[in-house]
Amino acid sequence: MMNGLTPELALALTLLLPGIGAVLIGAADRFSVLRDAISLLAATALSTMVLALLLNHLAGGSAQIQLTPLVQGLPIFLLTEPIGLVFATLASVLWVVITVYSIGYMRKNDEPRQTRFYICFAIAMACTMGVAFAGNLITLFLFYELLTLSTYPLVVHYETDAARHAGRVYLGVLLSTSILFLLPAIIWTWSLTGTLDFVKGGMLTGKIEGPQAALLFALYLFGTGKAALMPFHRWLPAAMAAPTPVSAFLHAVAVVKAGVFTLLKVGVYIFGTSFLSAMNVGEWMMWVSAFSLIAATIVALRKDDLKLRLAYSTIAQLAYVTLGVSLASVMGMVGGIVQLVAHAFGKITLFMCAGAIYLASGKTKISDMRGLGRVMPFTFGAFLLASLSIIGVPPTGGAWSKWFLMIGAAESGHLVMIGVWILASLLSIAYLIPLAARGFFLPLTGQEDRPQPQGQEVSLIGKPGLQEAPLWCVAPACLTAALSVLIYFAGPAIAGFVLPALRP
Amino acid sequence: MVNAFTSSIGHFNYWASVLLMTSGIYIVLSRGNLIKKIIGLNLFQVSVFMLFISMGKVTGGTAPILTGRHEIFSNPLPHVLILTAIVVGVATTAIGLALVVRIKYAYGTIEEDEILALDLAREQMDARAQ
Amino acid sequence: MIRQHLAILQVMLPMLCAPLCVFARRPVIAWLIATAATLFALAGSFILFAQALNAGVISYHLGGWAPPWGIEFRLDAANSFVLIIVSLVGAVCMIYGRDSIPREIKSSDQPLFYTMMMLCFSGMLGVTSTGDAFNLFVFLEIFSLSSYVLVAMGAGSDRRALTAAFTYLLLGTIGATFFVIGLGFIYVLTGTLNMADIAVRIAGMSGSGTLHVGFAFIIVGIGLKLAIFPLHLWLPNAYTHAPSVVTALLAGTSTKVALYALLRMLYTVFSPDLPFEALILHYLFLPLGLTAVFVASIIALFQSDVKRLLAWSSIAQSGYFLLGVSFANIGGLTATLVHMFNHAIMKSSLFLAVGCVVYRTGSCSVASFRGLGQKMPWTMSAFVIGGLSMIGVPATVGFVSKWYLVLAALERGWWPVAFAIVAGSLLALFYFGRVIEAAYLQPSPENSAVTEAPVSMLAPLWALTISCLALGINSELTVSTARAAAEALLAPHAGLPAHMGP
Amino acid sequence: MIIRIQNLFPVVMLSGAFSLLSAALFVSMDAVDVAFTEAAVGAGIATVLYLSAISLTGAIEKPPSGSRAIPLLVMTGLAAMLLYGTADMPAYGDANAPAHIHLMPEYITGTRTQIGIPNIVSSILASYRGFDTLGETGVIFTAGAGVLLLLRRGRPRRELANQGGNE
Repeated sequence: MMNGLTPELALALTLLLPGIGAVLIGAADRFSVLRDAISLLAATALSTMVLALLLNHLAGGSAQIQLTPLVQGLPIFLLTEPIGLVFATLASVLWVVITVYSIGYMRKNDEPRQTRFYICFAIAMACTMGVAFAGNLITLFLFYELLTLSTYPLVVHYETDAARHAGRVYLGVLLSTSILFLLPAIIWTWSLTGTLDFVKGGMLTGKIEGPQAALLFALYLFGTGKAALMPFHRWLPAAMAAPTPVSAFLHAVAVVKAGVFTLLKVGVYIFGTSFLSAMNVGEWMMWVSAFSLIAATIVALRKDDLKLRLAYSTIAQLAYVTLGVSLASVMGMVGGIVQLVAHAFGKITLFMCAGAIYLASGKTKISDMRGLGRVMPFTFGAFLLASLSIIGVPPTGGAWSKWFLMIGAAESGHLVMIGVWILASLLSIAYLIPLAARGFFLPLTGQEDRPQPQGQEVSLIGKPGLQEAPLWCVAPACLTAALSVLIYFAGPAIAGFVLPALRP
Repeated sequence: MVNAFTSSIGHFNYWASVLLMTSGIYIVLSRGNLIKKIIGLNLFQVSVFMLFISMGKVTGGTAPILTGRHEIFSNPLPHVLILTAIVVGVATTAIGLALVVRIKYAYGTIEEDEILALDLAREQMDARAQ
Repeated sequence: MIRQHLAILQVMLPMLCAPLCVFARRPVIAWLIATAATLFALAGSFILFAQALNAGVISYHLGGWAPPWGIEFRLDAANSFVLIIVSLVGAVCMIYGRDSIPREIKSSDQPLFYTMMMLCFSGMLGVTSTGDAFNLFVFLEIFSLSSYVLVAMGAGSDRRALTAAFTYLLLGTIGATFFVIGLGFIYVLTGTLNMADIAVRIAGMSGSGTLHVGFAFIIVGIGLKLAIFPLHLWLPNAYTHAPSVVTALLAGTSTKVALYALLRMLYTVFSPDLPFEALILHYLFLPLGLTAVFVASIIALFQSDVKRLLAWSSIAQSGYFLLGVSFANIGGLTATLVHMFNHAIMKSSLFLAVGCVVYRTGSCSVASFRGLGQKMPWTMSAFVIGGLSMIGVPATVGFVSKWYLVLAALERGWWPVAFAIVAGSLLALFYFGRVIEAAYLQPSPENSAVTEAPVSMLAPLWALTISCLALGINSELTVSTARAAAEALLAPHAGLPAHMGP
Repeated sequence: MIIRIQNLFPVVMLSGAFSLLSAALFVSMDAVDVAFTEAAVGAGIATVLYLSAISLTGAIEKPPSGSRAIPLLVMTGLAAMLLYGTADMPAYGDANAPAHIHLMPEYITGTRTQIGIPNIVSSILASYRGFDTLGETGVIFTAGAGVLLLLRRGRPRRELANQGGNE
């Protein structure tokens, strides 16, 4: 590693940098340019740190930090391991992107309370890093809860009645599930095994069996409310009351991803795939996930509000991962991890596009967006690419995740699930593609009473006839759309990177 | 039968104090007048003292004073405890009565139901004010 | 010399300071005396705890008369642990009181007010230290009488404090008298008043009616002071209408002292192996605890006054104590003691925060909290942290409590109870959520000129808040201490002189 | 009678009489010291306290309202429990009750040999359990200071939001 920067220091810095960033952002409250610059700087510095850790890991190194015991025998413990590194890299890179986008969006929209917004972003990022690098379950839980709390101010950003209601649902569902199910599950595991460290191959073998194991598994799955498994998904649509960058942040960078990441970690390191499949623990959770998948897809189809449709789409996409974990096969887990990455890039693009559309035209309803693609070709182009990735059409990242998941299903002999996935993918074509198609192929609604697009004067894409959102908003969306195509080529590499951790 | 009779004779002292105790508690719970409540409380305490003193009685014993003429004494320890308890009881009574006097000044009444009605009215006023 | 007599000095010094305060001409001097006494007691309790850990048991014979004939102060890890709680909260409240008390108490009344605080404080220390059951009653009365008066001092701003104090007096006296009745029954059976001696002599006895009834009366008597669920009627009004400092002190310490007395009786004097006691623990305490947690939390949801809300939350928390006790194993007892300490910290800090709000706004209705997030950022963030701790969010002491309670329930294999514990803590989310939402997400009423509370009040508040976080992140200290205390409680015959042995 | 009468004055007199009566009972149970104290404190001081409180608050009680079922229920429950508890107690005056044989002999001989005053009650009060007596003083002090604090604003006036301590 670079001289002076030991892996341990880098690991500590992944949590400290966003924290320091938050303090500095607060200090620079009066100077908005400086504040935004600090946000961007912190994000860049963090992703550099994570990349350094990734390189270090690829070179065969590792890092770990042990801090004070939270409760007796259970220290706060940070450690680098493949799945966490994948998640951390993903989140830190996307933080940069979303920060750029936020600066454009918040300035353009002249949002109130921007300083608080960036501070909460930074703190949430620190918590996300904590989740990613957690070396035991209690550390994971600690940062998981702090993440919920630090994103609450983001959800209630507008402080209206609707925002307050959304905040109540958000905090209510997330804290309830985690305290009611996840915490007992963790304490149960602790009382069974006497350790909560993430161990390769799991640690429950021989400690628990039969219906009890299934119950424990269900507690974990439902307890991770951030994974939005039905019926605990209500918080996700509710959180749409927040500004669009927040939605993108929740869906692609921090909250939702932390949820499925937790599930993957539990599946891989607490239960272990061999234990899961030997005990047939996930059997009925598989059906719950499948139900969640199909139901959310159908609900998404019926939503006219773009952000709500995307929210339900996320619920469905998360169910892919829960399903992958429940399958209890190595390839299912790999599929889940790749899905984590692919969906993040896809969904962040979709949300940024939704925000850009709103900025440029003030429109939120899908039925109003006819013909907009003609005046916003970049936005809609990015939207189309991202949609393809979510659906799983090659050559986009989504293709790999679906592929691995199907292999996983075949491996564990649950061929029905392949059918479920195919159905869900077909349905997702039905709810995503028409938007882009209408945007490009139908004429604009009522040319005569067309609202004077707000984006025109400030748009940096100066071509006449275009009414794009500011460059700061469009460029990140295009970038992530491009990246979600690039991931198609990186898919096998990611799989190869995490496989050693999964294979017993 | 005989056995039951003698045992009931043997416990009559306890029964008497139990009767007094319960009437004391009854006064506290059922009466609305605050002074009456305190009197009830006092009655309750005094009957407990009786219970204690009767526990200490030894048949044939005398007051626990070493005069040289007697060798059997009643148990002096309960006496000691009750001496302390009497003082504590009076202290409680004093504080209680002082509170009653303050309540009279503040509310103009020392009847429980009237005080409750006044408080209720006050609460409704507060609720309207918000 | 001082070290040798520390056990008694600890209690007597505040008591001797009480008359000194009467004669203090200026309130500040009374405050200085009182604060010095509490700080001394705080230092003393740490030293005593260290000594008790070293020696196992410190037995101080008052007047030189050997127990069980004379009265002894008997300090082991358990009660010196409680001493630390009491004197810590006492010291913090005293420092806080310098600015808070003048706002609520007339300056001519203040010297006597401090006298009462001192008496209350020394009464609690006495209850905790003594090894003699009747002596416990005497100190209990000193502490109770002074707390009735202290609660009544809230009458300066609301006359309802008087009726609250009166109800408290009636129920408190009935409780104390019940305790004496129970004590009488036990005395008839054992002929002794020394708690360790009673334990030895009861150990061989099996159920006679007298023993059962004596036990029941003692438990109900202490239960009234502890505000165990159906016996809690005095608590909400007393906490709501008392002056802020008094509420914080009582909420942080009085129920803890009563809880200590209960534990001492349950575990040391009687033993959980007695068949009737096991029955009571399982069939009475468990359901009562669960009912308390849920009913009181639900009532708290509907309160419009924040102090009253916190008071109901205290009743709910005493439900947790009962649950921990009812497990009747070392894990449960440790959990109870950990929670005792943690709850003292967090509940006092919450009441102190509310005190700051009262200081500035003159009201503690939820409505008066509107917009305070911006106006009183330090006070409100302390309140938020306290609230999060009550909910049991990790990195706060509340989480540590919940962790050990659930663990103890699982040790017993009581699944539904473990579940109920976390579900109950979740209710706290909803009642604190309401206040926090009002503070941060609602605009403050127009033309309100509220500013941040003075530093002299914020500093003690934040001292508690920081320890709430620090001990939540590293719980090694509290838990190992509590475990030592639990072991001391479960070893009734440890350190007894030969003539008192079993 | 104490329960029924609504004019508080005779009630106080009756309760004073009750105290005296109980003092007499104490004498018959060999507790002379207690009897003396009860007569002085219970019948004397307490009655004076009651009378002064009544003179300040008025002597007529309103007829009680509300249900009596609950108090009666509590009362019977309590009585039943106490009777159950006393049923197993040693009989009145039983010289072999554990209470009389465990520590008592030592107290008696101790008084004779170590203390040297004839009254055993006084000797225990002042020496063996001297600390209780100290505590008792504490209680009296608490009560005195408490009453002083509560009643120092002697004249009746309405106590409403009189904020502002440091005038």
